[in-house]
Amino acid sequence: MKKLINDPKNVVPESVEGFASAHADIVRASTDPIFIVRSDAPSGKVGIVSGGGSGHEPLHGGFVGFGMLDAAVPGAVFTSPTPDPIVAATAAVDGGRGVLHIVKNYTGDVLNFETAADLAAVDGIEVRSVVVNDDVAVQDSLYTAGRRGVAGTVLVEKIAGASAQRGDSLDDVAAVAEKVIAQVRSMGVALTPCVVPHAGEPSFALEDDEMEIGIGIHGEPGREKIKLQPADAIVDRLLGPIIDDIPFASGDKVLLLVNGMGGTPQIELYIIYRRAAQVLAERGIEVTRSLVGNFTTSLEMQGMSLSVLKLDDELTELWDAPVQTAALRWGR
Amino acid sequence: MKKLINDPKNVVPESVEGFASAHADIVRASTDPIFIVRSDAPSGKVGIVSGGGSGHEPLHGGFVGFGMLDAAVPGAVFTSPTPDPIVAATAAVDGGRGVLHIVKNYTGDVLNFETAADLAAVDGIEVRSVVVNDDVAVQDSLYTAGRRGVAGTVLVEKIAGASAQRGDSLDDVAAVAEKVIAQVRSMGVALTPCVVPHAGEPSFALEDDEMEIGIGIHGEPGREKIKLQPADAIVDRLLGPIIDDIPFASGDKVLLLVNGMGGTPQIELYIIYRRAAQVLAERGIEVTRSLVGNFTTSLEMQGMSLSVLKLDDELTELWDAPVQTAALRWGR
Amino acid sequence: MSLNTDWVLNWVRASAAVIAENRVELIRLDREIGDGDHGENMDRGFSAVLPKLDDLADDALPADVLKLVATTLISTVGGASGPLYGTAYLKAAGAVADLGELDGAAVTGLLRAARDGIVLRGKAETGDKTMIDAWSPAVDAADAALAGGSSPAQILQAAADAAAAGAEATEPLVARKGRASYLGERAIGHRDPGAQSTSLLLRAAADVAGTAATA
Amino acid sequence: MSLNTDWVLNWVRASAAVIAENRVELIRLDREIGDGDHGENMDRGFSAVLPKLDDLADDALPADVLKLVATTLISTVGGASGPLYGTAYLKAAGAVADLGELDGAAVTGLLRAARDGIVLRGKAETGDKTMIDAWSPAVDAADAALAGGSSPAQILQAAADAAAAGAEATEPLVARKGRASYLGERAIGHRDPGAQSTSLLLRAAADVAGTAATA
Ligand SMILES: Nc1ncnc2c1ncn2[C@@H]1O[C@H](COP(=O)(O)OP(=O)(O)O)[C@@H](O)[C@H]1O
Ligand SMILES: Nc1ncnc2c1ncn2[C@@H]1O[C@H](COP(=O)(O)OP(=O)(O)O)[C@@H](O)[C@H]1O
Ligand SMILES: [Mg+2]
Ligand SMILES: [Mg+2]
Ligand SMILES: [Mg+2]
Ligand SMILES: [Mg+2]
Repeated sequence: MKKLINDPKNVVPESVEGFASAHADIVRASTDPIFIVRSDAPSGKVGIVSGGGSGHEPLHGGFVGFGMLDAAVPGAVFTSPTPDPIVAATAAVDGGRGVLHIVKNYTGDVLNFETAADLAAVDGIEVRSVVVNDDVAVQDSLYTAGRRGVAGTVLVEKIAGASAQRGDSLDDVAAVAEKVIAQVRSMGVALTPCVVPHAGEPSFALEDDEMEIGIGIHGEPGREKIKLQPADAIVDRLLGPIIDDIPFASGDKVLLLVNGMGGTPQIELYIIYRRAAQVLAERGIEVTRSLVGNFTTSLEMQGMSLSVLKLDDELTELWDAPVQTAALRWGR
Repeated sequence: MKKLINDPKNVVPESVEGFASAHADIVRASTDPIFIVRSDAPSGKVGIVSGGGSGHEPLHGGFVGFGMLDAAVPGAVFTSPTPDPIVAATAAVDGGRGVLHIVKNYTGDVLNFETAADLAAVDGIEVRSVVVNDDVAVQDSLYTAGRRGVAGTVLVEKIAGASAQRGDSLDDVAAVAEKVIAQVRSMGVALTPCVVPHAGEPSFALEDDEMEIGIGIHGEPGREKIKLQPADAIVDRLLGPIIDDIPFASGDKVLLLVNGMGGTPQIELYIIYRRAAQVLAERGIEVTRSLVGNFTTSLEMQGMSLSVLKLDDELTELWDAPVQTAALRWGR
Repeated sequence: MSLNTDWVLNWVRASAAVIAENRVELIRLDREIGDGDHGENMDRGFSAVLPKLDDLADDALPADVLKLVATTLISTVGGASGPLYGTAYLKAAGAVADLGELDGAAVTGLLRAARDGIVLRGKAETGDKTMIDAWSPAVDAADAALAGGSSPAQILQAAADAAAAGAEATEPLVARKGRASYLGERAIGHRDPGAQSTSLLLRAAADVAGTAATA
Repeated sequence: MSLNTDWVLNWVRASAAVIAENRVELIRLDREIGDGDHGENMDRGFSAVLPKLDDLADDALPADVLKLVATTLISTVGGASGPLYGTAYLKAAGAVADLGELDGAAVTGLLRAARDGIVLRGKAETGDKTMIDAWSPAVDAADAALAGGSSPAQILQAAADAAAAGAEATEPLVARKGRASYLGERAIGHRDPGAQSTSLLLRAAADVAGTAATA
């Protein structure tokens, strides 16, 4: 295991400390329990809290700031946070208009946020939760824990954040978030595994000519292990199930997100973007907004995911609204 | 070699095509010869062109846009571009007030930009060049090709870009760039090598418990290969030579850049930032601006570099000035 | 012979020890079909419990210890197993309420309440390849042993044996809950890490009860 | 016997072939002490030259061919070697100006002009572990052969031998120019890739001259 870390046990607290110190103009950090919060919280708007296991940076801490999240709660690497810090973060951002929890659909995240919401309610805080489940690699059926929340989460956080920032009510912010969740689909591929610091071993084994199709974001193996293919063929393979799912149709305007898993060079992400934009164009689907980079990662994993979000005027306007976070910034 | 590419020969053109398509609001691409240029070029201001081998993304294309570069010229991976595209890019951005070339100090880059400047001069374009050489790992002496230009280049491009954007003359923009070059120092470390697509083999060999100290950005081996150490010890080892070089002194205000080499997860970069900020504080050096992320990379290499730039009021103001590029954006 | 607070305390200490010993193995199992953190999660939780035992009042009841374990696991483990095991211990505490001594019926009730708590939170059924596949056979075996007139220690022994068999029996299954469910057929051939940790915890319960009984 | 345009054309074709054959080896050498692209750079350049040869006029002079090589290398190779080799061929063209046939003095002048062009651009001295360490001995050997009354083909043979020895002699050196200079002592034991490519190119020149001479 080769990592720029000190003691594996201190990875999360030390990283959060560094993050807060580097972005002191935007956030501050609570250390016990650990969470990251907007320096100007609580404000008069609806609060938005997200969180989950660490190792997906910039998700979620990198999205705390004006126009996006009010707080982020990082758990241990790839492990959902416990309820305590979620409750504390919720209390820290509640300005009296209620708090939205944006939860990725994993049993652990759902259960811990559920408990936290119950506890916050006892303290008189109105909490609504939305569960992101954009990963089409997992069939949503009685036979799974349901689709996972992956890179589409960033889009939910940005757009719900803009809704809250313009002063929408908790109901309205939750409705906007649900709309994004309903309209975004994702799927990913890994060329290499990642190494969780406390485990010290690769999360799965892959031969030099193999890749994992349909991975999640926790270094889990994917749905199938197949031979490595050229970038264009990989894109086609991921984009098919995404397009067919909602389905996206000719005439749709969409946001295309090419998300790096952490260890893939940018030069490759744009080769992927090129093909994805081509395929969508061939299907008559117009890419009107795009985002390319490392946004929802799995430590140093090489690979990427594609997300497509169907846009309408409202979502486009909220996407374009000013945002000022460590990892996403425009308009101010 | 595991890469999200098609034919290795098409890596640069396909990636540039994808980049231009993803950021059509900011840039357009010329395909023959290949360069990336602001969509609104030429303008009435001094033009700024940079370039170099590909594989360092977002450097340089990711920094084309309002308040930074007017054009970027990518060569083959880790290979300086030839003069032709540099000349074409220079002509494309010249609005009559001259063009600044920002060149990283490598024999190839210097020679090719030199030739391009000569050719552009023949076409009546006034060209000034500055050569970035911030890498303290290389002793600047008669016995080397001089210090390399590494991640400090981003700071030169941002600050010179702001100077040009506010309407400064070519002489003044060049002087500002030279001031940044005089005041920035960097040093890097690699935990893993990278694989150049056309070579297909790792750029150097490292055992599981080894790292390369004093690396450049082209997958070259560093000055010394030593045993892997904890993050804090690595920071101390890099920051010492950086601080002692200018030297930075107690009371200085600085910008601290923690630059990922491409394959290092963000969670680690902030552990590095934490320690670097601590060490500087202990020395009485005040970090007033900071930047953390993948800005000058070596494909999928794991590792990072530290850069410290001594700030004054002018440089701080130019740093803070609005910028709108694919990889760096604030104030608009 | 019935079991008292000392048994619970010993159980918790033995649990912490056996989880620490099996930390790497549980991580390995979870890496195969999950995200590789189960051993780390459980170890973090039980390591946090140990020092807190000292704060318990001298006249603490079994339920007090179980509640302490529950709240500590909930606030330190995270992931799926944190809330699930937390609920299990919380419901177990409720089942033995203010009893000072646990007879066979109480011990069996404790196990059933724990299992029911997990089902309540996690909605898993038998055969879903989760910790329930260790818990449910354990509860059934305890029921049978109780009906057969076994001692509390023997009941726990039966439960532990059944849990071990149940954990092993998860290997051929396709998962329908938890992260392993994303893997489809690829989960086949791998033991569920949560079922394995349940088996370890129940074995610890039986072992310390056995020592208590023979002591 | 003197050398003409056909010799230059054959030299260029043979150069392209030998560079393509040694592409991987030059990449390997450059990976050891540089950035691993020298073979790719040179191959890209000479591959680009080949189709352009067809566009040359039938009455093209040696200088025309050399100028074509120069401009093509400059506009396709990039890196350090592009401008350096480009300048070499450009100066070589200048040295043979409007000669149709190259005698021993002309061939020697061609080599010297090429070497001087590289020094002018790159400022390297002998012993800096660069392509100059192949070029300079080659020029000296050509001088000596010319003084000894050798034929153009023999002069090129002597130059090629000296370049090969010079390339090999870069192995124990510490580099003072180019990327290898960043490595300090660690460059010791590795051959300079540019010196090696120079040796290959001059060997090609001698080989095709030898064939021309005996034909
Ligand atoms: N819905 C559920 N019901 C019962 N047990 C579950 C459920 N989901 C997961 N588990 C158990 O939790 C274990 C995984 O725990 P752990 O690895 O600590 O958490 P996570 O899955 O969040 O990483 C699984 O092996 C399984 O036994
Ligand atoms: N200043 C110089 N003078 C002469 N030759 C040089 C100089 N700098 C580099 N070289 C030669 O160039 C070769 C490297 O070429 P190449 O790998 O194609 O370019 P780059 O170093 O830009 O990657 C070196 O092996 C060396 O022989
Ligand atoms: Mg987990
Ligand atoms: Mg190069
Ligand atoms: Mg797990
Ligand atoms: Mg090279």
